[in-house]
Amino acid sequence: MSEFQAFDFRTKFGSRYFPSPIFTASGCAGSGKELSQFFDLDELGAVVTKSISVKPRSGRPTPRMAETPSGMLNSIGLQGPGIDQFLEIDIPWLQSNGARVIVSISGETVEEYASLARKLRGINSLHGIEVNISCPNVENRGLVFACDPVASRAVIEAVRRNISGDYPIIAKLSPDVTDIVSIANEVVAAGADGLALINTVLGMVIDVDAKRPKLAGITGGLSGPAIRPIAVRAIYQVHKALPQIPILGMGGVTNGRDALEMIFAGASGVSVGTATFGNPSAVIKVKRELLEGLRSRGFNSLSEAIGVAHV
Amino acid sequence: MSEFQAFDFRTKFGSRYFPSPIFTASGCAGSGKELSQFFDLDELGAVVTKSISVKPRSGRPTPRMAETPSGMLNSIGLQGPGIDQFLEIDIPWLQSNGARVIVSISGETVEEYASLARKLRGINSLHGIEVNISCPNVENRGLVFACDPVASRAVIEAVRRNISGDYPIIAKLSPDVTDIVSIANEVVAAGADGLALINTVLGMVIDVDAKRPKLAGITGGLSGPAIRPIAVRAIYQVHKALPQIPILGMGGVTNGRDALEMIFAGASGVSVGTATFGNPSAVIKVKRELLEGLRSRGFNSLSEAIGVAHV
Amino acid sequence: MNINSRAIQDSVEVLSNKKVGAYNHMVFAVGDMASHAKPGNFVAISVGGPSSSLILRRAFAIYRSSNRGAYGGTIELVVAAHGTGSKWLSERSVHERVDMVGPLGTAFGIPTEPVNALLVGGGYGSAPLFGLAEVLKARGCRVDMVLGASVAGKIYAPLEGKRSVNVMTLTTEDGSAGVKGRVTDVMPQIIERNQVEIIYSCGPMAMLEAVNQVAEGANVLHQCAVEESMACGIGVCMTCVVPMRDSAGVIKMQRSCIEGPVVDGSQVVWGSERKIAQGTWGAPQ
Amino acid sequence: MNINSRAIQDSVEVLSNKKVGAYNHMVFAVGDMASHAKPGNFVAISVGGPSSSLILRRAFAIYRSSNRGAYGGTIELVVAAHGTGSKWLSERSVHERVDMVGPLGTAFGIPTEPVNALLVGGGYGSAPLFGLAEVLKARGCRVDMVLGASVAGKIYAPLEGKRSVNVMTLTTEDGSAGVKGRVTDVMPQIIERNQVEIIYSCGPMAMLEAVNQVAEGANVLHQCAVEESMACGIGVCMTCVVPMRDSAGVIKMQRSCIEGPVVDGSQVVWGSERKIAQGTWGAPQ
Ligand SMILES: Cc1cc2nc3c(=O)[nH]c(=O)nc-3n(C[C@H](O)[C@H](O)[C@H](O)COP(=O)(O)OP(=O)(O)OC[C@H]3O[C@@H](n4cnc5c(N)ncnc54)[C@H](O)[C@@H]3O)c2cc1C
Ligand SMILES: Cc1cc2nc3c(=O)[nH]c(=O)nc-3n(C[C@H](O)[C@H](O)[C@H](O)COP(=O)(O)OP(=O)(O)OC[C@H]3O[C@@H](n4cnc5c(N)ncnc54)[C@H](O)[C@@H]3O)c2cc1C
Ligand SMILES: Cc1cc2nc3c(=O)[nH]c(=O)nc-3n(C[C@H](O)[C@H](O)[C@H](O)COP(=O)(O)O)c2cc1C
Ligand SMILES: Cc1cc2nc3c(=O)[nH]c(=O)nc-3n(C[C@H](O)[C@H](O)[C@H](O)COP(=O)(O)O)c2cc1C
Ligand code: FES
Ligand code: FES
Repeated sequence: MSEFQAFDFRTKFGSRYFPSPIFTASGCAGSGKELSQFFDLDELGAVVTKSISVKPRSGRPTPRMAETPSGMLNSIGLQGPGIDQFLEIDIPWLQSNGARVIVSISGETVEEYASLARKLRGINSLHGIEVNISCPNVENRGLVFACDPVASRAVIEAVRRNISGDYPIIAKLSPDVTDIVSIANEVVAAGADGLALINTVLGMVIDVDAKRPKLAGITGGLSGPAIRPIAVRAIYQVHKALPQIPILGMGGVTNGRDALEMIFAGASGVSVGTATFGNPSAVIKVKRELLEGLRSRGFNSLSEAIGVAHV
Repeated sequence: MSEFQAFDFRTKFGSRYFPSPIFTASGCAGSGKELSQFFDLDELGAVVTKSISVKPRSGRPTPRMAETPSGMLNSIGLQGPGIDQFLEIDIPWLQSNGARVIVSISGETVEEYASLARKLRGINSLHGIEVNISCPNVENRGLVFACDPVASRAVIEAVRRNISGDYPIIAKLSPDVTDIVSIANEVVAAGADGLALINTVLGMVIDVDAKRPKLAGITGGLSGPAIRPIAVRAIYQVHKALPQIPILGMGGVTNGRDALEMIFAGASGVSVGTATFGNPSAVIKVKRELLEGLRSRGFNSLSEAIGVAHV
Repeated sequence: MNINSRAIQDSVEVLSNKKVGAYNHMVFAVGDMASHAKPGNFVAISVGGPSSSLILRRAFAIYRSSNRGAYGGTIELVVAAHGTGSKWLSERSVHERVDMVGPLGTAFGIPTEPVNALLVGGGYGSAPLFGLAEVLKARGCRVDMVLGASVAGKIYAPLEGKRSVNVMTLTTEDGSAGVKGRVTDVMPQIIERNQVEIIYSCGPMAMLEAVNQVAEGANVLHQCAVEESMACGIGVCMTCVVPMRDSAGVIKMQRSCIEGPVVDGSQVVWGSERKIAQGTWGAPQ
Repeated sequence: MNINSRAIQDSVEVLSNKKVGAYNHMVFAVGDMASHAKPGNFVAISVGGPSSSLILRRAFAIYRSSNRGAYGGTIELVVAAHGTGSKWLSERSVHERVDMVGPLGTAFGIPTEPVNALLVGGGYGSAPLFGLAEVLKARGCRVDMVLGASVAGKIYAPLEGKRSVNVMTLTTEDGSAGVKGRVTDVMPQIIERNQVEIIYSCGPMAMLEAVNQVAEGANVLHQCAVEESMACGIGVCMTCVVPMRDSAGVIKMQRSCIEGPVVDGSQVVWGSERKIAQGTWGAPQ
């Protein structure tokens, strides 16, 4: 293994190339500023922003988090300033600091997703949209979009219709479904260029002293190493069914070995979320160790390694 | 808290009472003999046997397990001697050693479940049947029964039809579904007296050196503390929807605090599985610590504590 | 915006670990990290070792920091063994290393003129107040201190810390040390007698809220270090929020790790745990 | 059935921990647990400390055990720092305690008459063979030993262990110690020269399979200690199975933790990792 041998670390989602496959995970990198104290943002393949809504959101009351064995629950509730302030302040800051940006969007109705897409349509310097469909659909008894193939499809169709054809759309799926492959099929048919797998797993912790749910929001999303086997399984299943669709893998990635696992299972890129909370420079560590891991196994490019665990 | 004050630790599933609410989990206590070296089996509320099939099963090839962060994957594949040898050897041994026995059954067709129920019908000394419906349905493209409300219902109906009316039936559900409450509703409507929540979560580990799935069976069931937040959530959701149906909670219970969490979420009993692998006397530890935990919080009986976290 | 611009992540050595009452006083060789630490800042430490199931850092207020000395920069903490993670930390031996990020968060604001200050601490909440007392004293302030706890052993008030304090008053709920009662029982007198112009506080949220009431009643400025559960400590996760009124009076959920922990007590919307305060920006309709 | 009827779970103290080549030789004060330990048995140890994310025990063959001595019963292990858990174990200091269950599993069968025995070990697989050699020697057997590894540092062959061995032969794949090659390269000669009547082996599965071929070729009995991934070590999980022919010739998946680790080499269905051997009882149709 020569240090000097060129390694092609690039990856591609839709029409966009990224110099490396390690991204932040939505909601786990603040506005980008906070991490830029620890490393340069252009070292990342891309920054995936926290999911932004049409209007400002206060998010949920506290407590918003509970640590669990090798994981954590969160119920942030998509706190954020709304798309207008976000486009005015956050995006320009990120881009002027060298970050490639994928904007994550979230809505409560199909029309909200459509309107977010329209707001983003003009900004060609973005590297893509990640559509977070793990949100309650107010028009259907609060049933999460991502749990319903019809609603999932409707959201992605609406986003595709309202944005130019070559704008990369990555649909982010929930693992809390009976059959993730069928949801994947729907959103790809509706125009998604890529899939982000997985969002958090619905969980809960009881405070045994207060005798009530620990989180004010009662349930929360489980993330971190605890869910990695679930994420790897989802990536493997979906890559098997849709080998040509690039997958952004995530769920408990903490080091290069974990990223390798996802790449071998079929991911074209890997997002690092919760690991950043334990280690501010986790994303850089994962990137460095993944590169080493691929080289030491004789790969010359990332693309050669994608999905090699399939038999 | 007086050491001497009587505490009513009993629990009930269907028509049967159990002196304490801590059971083993199916597939995690061998034949019972192996654990009897470490404690007396009558200290347990009940022994839940490994799932038994109509015919002998070799189970899956090795490797059958992979440790994961705060959890493990297994793909045993229901290795066992088949119901006849089981009834001849295992059950008599357990009963002669003071164990209350709940027999877990598994099948590949609805008719197999029915035939297992017929075999058990005569044995009135049993304390119940746990119906493991997390098995592939060979009559429906291998789709797991527990993932399909119609098939789940058919299995429980078949078991109920083939066994006496007061024989406690506990239906064991999979968390790998979009809506666990709807499955719970179906199996209760079909005649289940109680629900066991949860079976393992489908997961996978890639061996990054061999570049293939670690398990010979490719995917496996995730168990242990990692999945506890998922189990607590499932118990809470189902108890909210069906407060009168007793729940046998399980998934990552390692100590008394974890058992309290499940009881407060709505469980009437708690099974200890994977924790036994790390600590042969885990079941006894959980029982002792649960009792202490309930007493120190001012409860006089188990039943007072069930579901208190509901607001 | 100036976000933790001095924060460093480093593997730091335990120089000393001594049991003091209910707490462990721990000293770490932190090199440069000490240079920019100010009273009120905190550090975040990884706990549980290499194969830990505890994936989040634990936050500890900086008790003292020093740039010089035999070991270069040092940071001192006062650690209560509360749960698994802090217990693990309190059991570290001399020469072991822990992974630390710091200094983090906002610091206590220091008045430009000499003023009469009252420092109020609950339990290990006294920790950051001694460094603050030194700075205030150096600026010519009068510094009074009230420390409270449930029992005597839970008051952290080392001798060397008292040097910069004019009068120290202790309260315990069981009367085992000082005045029987709570900090807020003795505050009004002290405020009046010493013409206190600013109150600094650190301790449990319920205490801070009570202190804030006294401060508002007496019309005295109040800076407090809040304590919310933190997943990241560096501003990226949004778990640690506290509802605060901004200058325009709008209530926003502010991150206590980065817009805090030291905040203006009058801006906090107190008592809003487990609910969204009415009128909060972006509250669900 | 006699299932681990002597097994005890206990918190045991590390008495000594010394680096020997690629391994750590560790001694534990285990009290009664030592009384029933026989060559071939193993122990299962919890790893990673109180907040460990490693939930399963790690298995280690008993290198030596003793009932008497200054510290009461002791058990000695030879630990290779392979992954996170064994590395953690190898880093324990004297006086630390670990949670141990043992003795577990089957032991090597001891012939009732004096015989010529050949003991074959790979890497740390030599560990249980020295205790076995002592027992065999005491029964008047001739004991030859072949130890192999990839490199010299991975051969564990302490001086005191050799006392009971007539002739010790080493093989390394790189030739850095003893004969360049594998254990199976030197076995046939030794078997012939010394009229070996029984072979005992312990090491990686691939080596055991090769040893078994030599044994079958020479028509010599072969007992081997197999090594499968174990979740529980006490027979309750069914993860550690190895396909074995029973007396009626039926292939069954047998638990290597309880029906093993020591098994009759001729009964093992070799090379059946990742597949169910044809004809296995209850195999999927
Ligand atoms: C800004 C700040 C300064 C602090 N300064 C000190 C100090 O100087 N000395 C000291 O002993 N403690 C201090 N604490 C509290 C300390 O962080 C907690 O006691 C510790 O995190 C508990 O971890 P654990 O694993 O022992 O407990 P567990 O209860 O097992 O922790 C579980 C989770 O909840 C979080 N958590 C639990 N209690 C608290 C708490 N009170 N505050 C914040 N998060 C909590 C933990 O970080 C962890 O993520 C401070 C907290 C904050 C936010
Ligand atoms: C009967 C028996 C006797 C053994 N005797 C010794 C001995 O004397 N000295 C010694 O150094 N090692 C011995 N081993 C191997 C030792 O158990 C493993 O090296 C150790 O479990 C690896 O754990 P880890 O956390 O370091 O590695 P990891 O690879 O991180 O372990 C992950 C999981 O896989 C299992 N695992 C990994 N490798 C093995 C293996 N080779 N065998 C069984 N399980 C494995 C672990 O138990 C754990 O559950 C023995 C194993 C068995 C089954
Ligand atoms: C605190 C927190 C906030 C999150 N916010 C979002 C979000 O706004 N949008 C989204 O799509 N996913 C969100 N996620 C999910 C992550 O992007 C990621 O899918 C998940 O946490 C699994 O990855 P991890 O284990 O690396 O964190 C959030 C996760 C956490 C822990
Ligand atoms: C090795 C192993 C074997 C299992 N076998 C069965 C089984 O035969 N039938 C069944 O219903 N569940 C089986 N389970 C699932 C457990 O009964 C339990 O539902 C699950 O492991 C969650 O509990 P735990 O985290 O305490 O182990 C098995 C689990 C493990 C780890
Ligand atoms: S702790 Fe993460 S934002 Fe404050
Ligand atoms: S390791 Fe569990 S049965 Fe052998």
